[in-house]
Amino acid sequence: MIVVPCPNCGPRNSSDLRNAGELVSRPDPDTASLTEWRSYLYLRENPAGWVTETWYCRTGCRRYFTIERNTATNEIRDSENS
Amino acid sequence: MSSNRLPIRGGELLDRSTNLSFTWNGRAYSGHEGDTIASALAAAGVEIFSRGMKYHRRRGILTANHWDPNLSVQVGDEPNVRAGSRRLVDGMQVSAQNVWPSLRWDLGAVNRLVGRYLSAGFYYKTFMRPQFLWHNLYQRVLRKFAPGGRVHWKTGTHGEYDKRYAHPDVLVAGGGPAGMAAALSAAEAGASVMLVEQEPELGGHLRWGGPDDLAVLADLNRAVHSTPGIEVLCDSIVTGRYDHNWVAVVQRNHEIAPERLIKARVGSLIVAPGLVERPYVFAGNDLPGVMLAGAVRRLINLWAVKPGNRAVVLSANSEGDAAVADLESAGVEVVAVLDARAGEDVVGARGRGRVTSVQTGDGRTLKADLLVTATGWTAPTSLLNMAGDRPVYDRIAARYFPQSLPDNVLVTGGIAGDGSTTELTAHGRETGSLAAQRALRLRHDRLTQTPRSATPDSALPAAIADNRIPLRRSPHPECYRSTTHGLVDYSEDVSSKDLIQATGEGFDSIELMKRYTTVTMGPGQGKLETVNAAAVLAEARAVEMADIGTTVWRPPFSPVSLGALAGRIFEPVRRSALQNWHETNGATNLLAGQWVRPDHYGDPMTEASNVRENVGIIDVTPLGKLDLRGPDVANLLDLVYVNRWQKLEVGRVRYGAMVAEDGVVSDDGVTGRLADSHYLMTTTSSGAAAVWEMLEDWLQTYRPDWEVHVTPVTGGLTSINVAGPRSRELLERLVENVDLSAGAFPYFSVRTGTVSGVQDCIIWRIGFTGELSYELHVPSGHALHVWESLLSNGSDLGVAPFGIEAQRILRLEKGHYIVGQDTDGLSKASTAGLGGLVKLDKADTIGLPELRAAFERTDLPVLVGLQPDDPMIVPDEACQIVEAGSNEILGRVTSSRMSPTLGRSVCLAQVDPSLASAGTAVTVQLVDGRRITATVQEHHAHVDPEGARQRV
Amino acid sequence: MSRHGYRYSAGKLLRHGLTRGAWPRMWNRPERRDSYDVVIIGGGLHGLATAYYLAQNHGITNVAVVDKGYLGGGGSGRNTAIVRSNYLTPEGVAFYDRSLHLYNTMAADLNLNVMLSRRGHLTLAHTDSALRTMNWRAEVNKLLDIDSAVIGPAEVKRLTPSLDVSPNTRYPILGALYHPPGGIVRHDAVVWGYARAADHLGVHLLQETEVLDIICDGGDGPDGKGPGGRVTGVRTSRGDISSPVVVNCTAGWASLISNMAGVPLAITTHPLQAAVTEPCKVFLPTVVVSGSLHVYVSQTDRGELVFGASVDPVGTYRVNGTLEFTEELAGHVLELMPGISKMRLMRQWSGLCDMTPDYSPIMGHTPVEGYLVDVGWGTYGFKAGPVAGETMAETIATGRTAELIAAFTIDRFTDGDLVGEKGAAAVGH
Amino acid sequence: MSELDFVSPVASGALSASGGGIALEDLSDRSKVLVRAGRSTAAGTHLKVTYGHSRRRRDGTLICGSRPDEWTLIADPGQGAELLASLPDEGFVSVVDITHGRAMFRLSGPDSVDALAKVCNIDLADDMTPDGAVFSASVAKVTCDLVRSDVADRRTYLISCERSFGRFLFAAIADACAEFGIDVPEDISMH
Repeated sequence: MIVVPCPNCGPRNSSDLRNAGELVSRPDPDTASLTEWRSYLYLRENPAGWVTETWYCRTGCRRYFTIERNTATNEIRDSENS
Repeated sequence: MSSNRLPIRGGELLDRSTNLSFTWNGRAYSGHEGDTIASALAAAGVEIFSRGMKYHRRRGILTANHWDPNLSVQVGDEPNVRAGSRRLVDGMQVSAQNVWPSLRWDLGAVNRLVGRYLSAGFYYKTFMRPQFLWHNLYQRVLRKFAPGGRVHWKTGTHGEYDKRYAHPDVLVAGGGPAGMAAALSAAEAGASVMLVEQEPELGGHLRWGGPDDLAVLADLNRAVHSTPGIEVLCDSIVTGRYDHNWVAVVQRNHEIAPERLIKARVGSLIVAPGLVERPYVFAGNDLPGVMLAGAVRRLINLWAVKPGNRAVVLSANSEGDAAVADLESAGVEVVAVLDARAGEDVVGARGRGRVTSVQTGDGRTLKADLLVTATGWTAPTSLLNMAGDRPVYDRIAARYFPQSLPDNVLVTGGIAGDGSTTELTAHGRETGSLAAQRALRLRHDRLTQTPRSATPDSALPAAIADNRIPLRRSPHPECYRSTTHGLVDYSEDVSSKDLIQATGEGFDSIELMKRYTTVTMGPGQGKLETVNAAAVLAEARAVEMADIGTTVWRPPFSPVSLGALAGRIFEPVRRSALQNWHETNGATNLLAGQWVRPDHYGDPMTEASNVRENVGIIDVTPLGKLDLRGPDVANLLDLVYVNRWQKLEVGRVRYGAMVAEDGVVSDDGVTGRLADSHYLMTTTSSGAAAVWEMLEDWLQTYRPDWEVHVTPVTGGLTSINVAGPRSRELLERLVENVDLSAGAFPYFSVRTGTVSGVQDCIIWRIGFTGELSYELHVPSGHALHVWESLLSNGSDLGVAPFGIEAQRILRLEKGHYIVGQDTDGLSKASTAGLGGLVKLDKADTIGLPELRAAFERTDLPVLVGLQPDDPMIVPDEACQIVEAGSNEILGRVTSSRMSPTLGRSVCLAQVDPSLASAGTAVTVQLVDGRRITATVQEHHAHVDPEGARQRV
Repeated sequence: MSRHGYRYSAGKLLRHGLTRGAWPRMWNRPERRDSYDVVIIGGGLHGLATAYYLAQNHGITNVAVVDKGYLGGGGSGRNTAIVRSNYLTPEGVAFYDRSLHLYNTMAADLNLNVMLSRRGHLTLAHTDSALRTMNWRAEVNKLLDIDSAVIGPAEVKRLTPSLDVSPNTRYPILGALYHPPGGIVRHDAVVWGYARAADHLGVHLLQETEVLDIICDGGDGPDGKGPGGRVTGVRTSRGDISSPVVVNCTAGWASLISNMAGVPLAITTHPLQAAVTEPCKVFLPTVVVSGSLHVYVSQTDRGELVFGASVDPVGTYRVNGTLEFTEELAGHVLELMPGISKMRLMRQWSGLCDMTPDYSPIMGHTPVEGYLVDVGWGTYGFKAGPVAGETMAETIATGRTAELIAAFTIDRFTDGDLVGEKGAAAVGH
Repeated sequence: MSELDFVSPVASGALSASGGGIALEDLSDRSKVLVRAGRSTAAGTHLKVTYGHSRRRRDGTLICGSRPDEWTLIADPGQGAELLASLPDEGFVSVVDITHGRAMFRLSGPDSVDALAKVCNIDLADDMTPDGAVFSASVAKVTCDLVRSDVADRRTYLISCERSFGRFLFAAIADACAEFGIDVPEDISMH
């Protein structure tokens, strides 16, 4: 049970949150080609190292936020995107 | 039955005023409070406690503690109880495991005769042909030989297990002198401390020491119990350390549960488990009467048990030397002391059922019934492994030491090094202070970062450097294996010879060897065996121990009952405000996700017919309901639904379908506009939570500029659907301030009014059943009143409740699809027949590119109404639609029921587009293999496709 | 000597027992060559099976299998060893049925007893929607001649008496999909069997050899990687190896290896955890799976209960396991079998799974010529190992995608034709 | 409407240990109002508490800063309409009466902290969760809003959850209290 630092609630057990995965940017749906769209849907960098990801503070503040987590060590640091 | 009980010993744990009765293999025995099962039996002269797993050789006491591989017994309905540590309780029924017909005469012992053929991995090399013999005979025989006790699965119950959370600043795993000292200094520094000791008493090895040790222990005990801020948990084991110092403790000494799991978020974890004494590998090392030095010391000093009469001691360390003194004080004749430090050795023990003679390295044969070995220590580094450490081997000290630890894990005591009691407690104190300092800094951070907490009353404590004086590493001879072969793993019956053979076969890394020979895979998980196994491998490969590494010790540190891990099983259930009424009025329940719902009240067909003919009421509270407010709600709806929402007028309701970004249909429901910037959205019951989170996601991360507040109101509004041709008549008797006439309140409208005196009820006119119907959303605290009013005021109209099953029949007659049943994980909007609804010219909507792509394809399956040509046959849901002359799959029946309205079977089905046009005959394979024909219908709806009934 | 070298038999066991003679090595530690016809990355079941079938079925023996650790140290040695073929989609069923067939004859084919136990496989249904999915699977299975049927609670109880089938539980057992040929197998032995056979056919098994890069030429991306290019070899911790064909069989690490060739994948890596209890006398005769409760359990011939669950929700490359996995597992197992609360969990571990969006693998050629993938195996790679090896070998040897894996190509994520296996595979052990 | 009885999701009355160490009561009928405000509105200033904290208004209403830009107001039964009327509505402010949507219980007494620690993973120590603290957490696997609101130095927690979970949650908390001397009636069951 790792601790996720919610920017609103402070540190919380990960069971209180939901991991929404690697941060991906959404192409303009009106103009994106299917290839671009499906890259957004399916392809992930999936690194063994630092990844910027989104969490949802489900039992706490109910806010989405991003942090950086090292997927090889589970270390967590603040995200520049947050 | 002879008595081996000694006169009173200074440090004994026994309360000799007590007399506890128990049975062992059916015979009556007794012992004292403070005895373990094993000590009570040993005191009574019992020498054999178990049989080996493979060869069924007799086994006696080896370590006399929790890790003793020979002391697993059955206690009542509890298998695999550690008789070396489990304290005796009056009335226990104890028996030997895995023996037949008895411990004394065990038929499995015939395996010894063929032992030379049962080498490592022998089963991989035979039993291959003929195959049927493997399946029908060999495997059954192998399964009969499975070791362990018996699970009483027929009579067992989950019972009263329990859990709790804890948040100590410092948790000390191990209550020996160093651990106790660490707990004291941490508490003195202001930290909250949890001190966990696996034995029922604190003290570790001091407990079986001499008067000086006992005096130190008494002082430490007094201090620990008088210092505030220390929670002492004895008879409790730290079983795991997980990421971010999430620590599991299994507490056994709590009166309300046999085992209680404590989950602790720990600031600093101090690992102080001491050391585990290692057996020595030589021929006959599993004979009863071969014991470790610690075992005889514990037996004599803690439980006043004389472990034998004539002893040979092989000693490589002070523990062995102390054992000699203890033996002598207990009246055991010490025949010889072999000093391993001086190169003396034991090469074999012989005897039948018990040691009778010992062969020494210099060729002597000594008559003895007890052979005591003191050949070194294993550092139980499990918790350190779990913290990411890979301990390294030190040749000089002949054991492993921690290498690199995270800041929040510290070690003290024997696992960190050697020293006198004074040196160990000094190291413990320094470790406790350091751990407290680090933990208090973390606590300060938590206080600062957590909005609800108090403002810290002091500044952030300064970081302090780790200036502890390390404990020394005393030289110790590398004693692993004698010149003969013996057992390395007692619980798995794996010998040094097996390991050498495995190395020769290519299993020459420790992990491969472990998997091939099963060494260290038994209940002890390598506590006694790991280092000896690595030593034998190093020997076989002629490399240094340090180059072998050890297997990674995985959690738990000590096995944990499933009951403790489960604890109280919390499986929340949700109940509508009417569920009690349903249950007292004959409803048969249905579990749907977390909701308990009425499936029917006896006869769903009649319930359905009553809706078509009169009026029925159904509790549909689980329908997800979201209150949406703000100026941008319509923009949000445009984004998340496939259709358009900007022009929905106040007082109107609209159906909407949602797809995910991949274009797959994800949810649907109706949304009504209650006021200018106030809407009520409904979702499927199962999708309610996901839709809410999804809306928040879009609002927070994609369009934070939009002003919308989403509030879930599912349980707060009890939803009652009043359906049937007489529904308006019924409601007109109860609704006060809403004109229900068709002109004033048309289909797909919403009004707010008072129902049976209950204000603020939302009423919308929709028709899932296909009948004239109104859905009431009533404040739940008054819902029962409304429900009962509907029934009491409509008895002359034939009003009756109906359940989920009747609703399913009605909606299928009407051809309404259910997301997730009639659609699946690949169904696009085109499959579900949403062509008329979807607006592809919006600039942005979820899944837009996939929506556009789906409507350009002609190969996607199509949802159709389907009727079997034989109206009495109802194909089961999921029956496949096939090519008439082959097994090629062309679709499937997604929903099917007998229609009470039509008196025939009706279905929805997903079919290949080539079969989708009305009138197409398709072949359906029934569950019993018969094939029938069915005809594709023009509409999804089988009853009233024009919708005349619901628009009256 | 057979074609696999030293032949095991009861007679040999007897002779070695009598003479106490040493057994020969199962495989060697060869010196690596500078070039091979095929380099397979990943010395687990898939990589070894691919190498074996390349040599055995196609005569291609100048093959190296490279692994950064020891053979079978990844998912092959960490899974719960369940085999079955009762999938949901016709393409899934056909594929896994071939695998089950290969498992059936494996002991004889490889001359190593892999201890296959076809003890029957039960997938429990606790809700009517789960029962509907079971029916769906059963009906598809029947059409493809797979022994699979939906049975009621009484029959479930007859097959597995320790299950609580009373109707008043929180998760009542409404029925089950029963698959008699399903069962378990000794997973490590399967790895060793393929390793031994491949080694004897001339394949080089290069352990403790880590691939640091894939060397490409002519591609759109940096260093000639990416679509349009071709593979020329691999850079390893023990030097460069040239090869016109490089196969990625690295499961949880598949993304890292594939990124080296400039081919991003529709994969996220999640741990899948498992646990085992102390041994107890055998009482559980079947493999029991509950999708709703996220648990599967079987009892080994050694008497241990082996448990698995669904993958951890948070993606990570960490394999040190979590406490909450064991807590939920125990709770769910005790919902099914309340009588075993006194059994003790002895060890937990986890492996890495390469999860795809549609719970189906990614196999065959990629936009980089000579670079093939056999990845995306999620939680079901073990049962597919033999057929994956066979079809990958065929694809490499013939240059054409084997028919059985046509649905699993990498193109489906750009064409949008995902496989509909999610319902059956999500927790479908 | 006030003449209608409010039907609580929990059928049981108050449960308490004989020694007074712990008590559990159903307060589901209390008036509860949720206020949500856009960042630029005056609601926050008006309500005077921030996320994580609570205060009692002179009229007895408990004002809880339940989430960022979100407040829950708790008052005696039947006060919903008055609460709604007492709130500012300039700017983007939403006010929702959640009286019927939330079950609410009061767990009090010196043992309440140990009972709650059995089913809730939050650090309840006095510095981390002082009197007045407001937080959300999982209690026996149900998402709850909690307030520590001591009454005359008697440690007290108000625990509220979605109404439909109410019966389960009451039973689960009562079960956790059994260790501290509460006799749980047989008709209170977690199923």
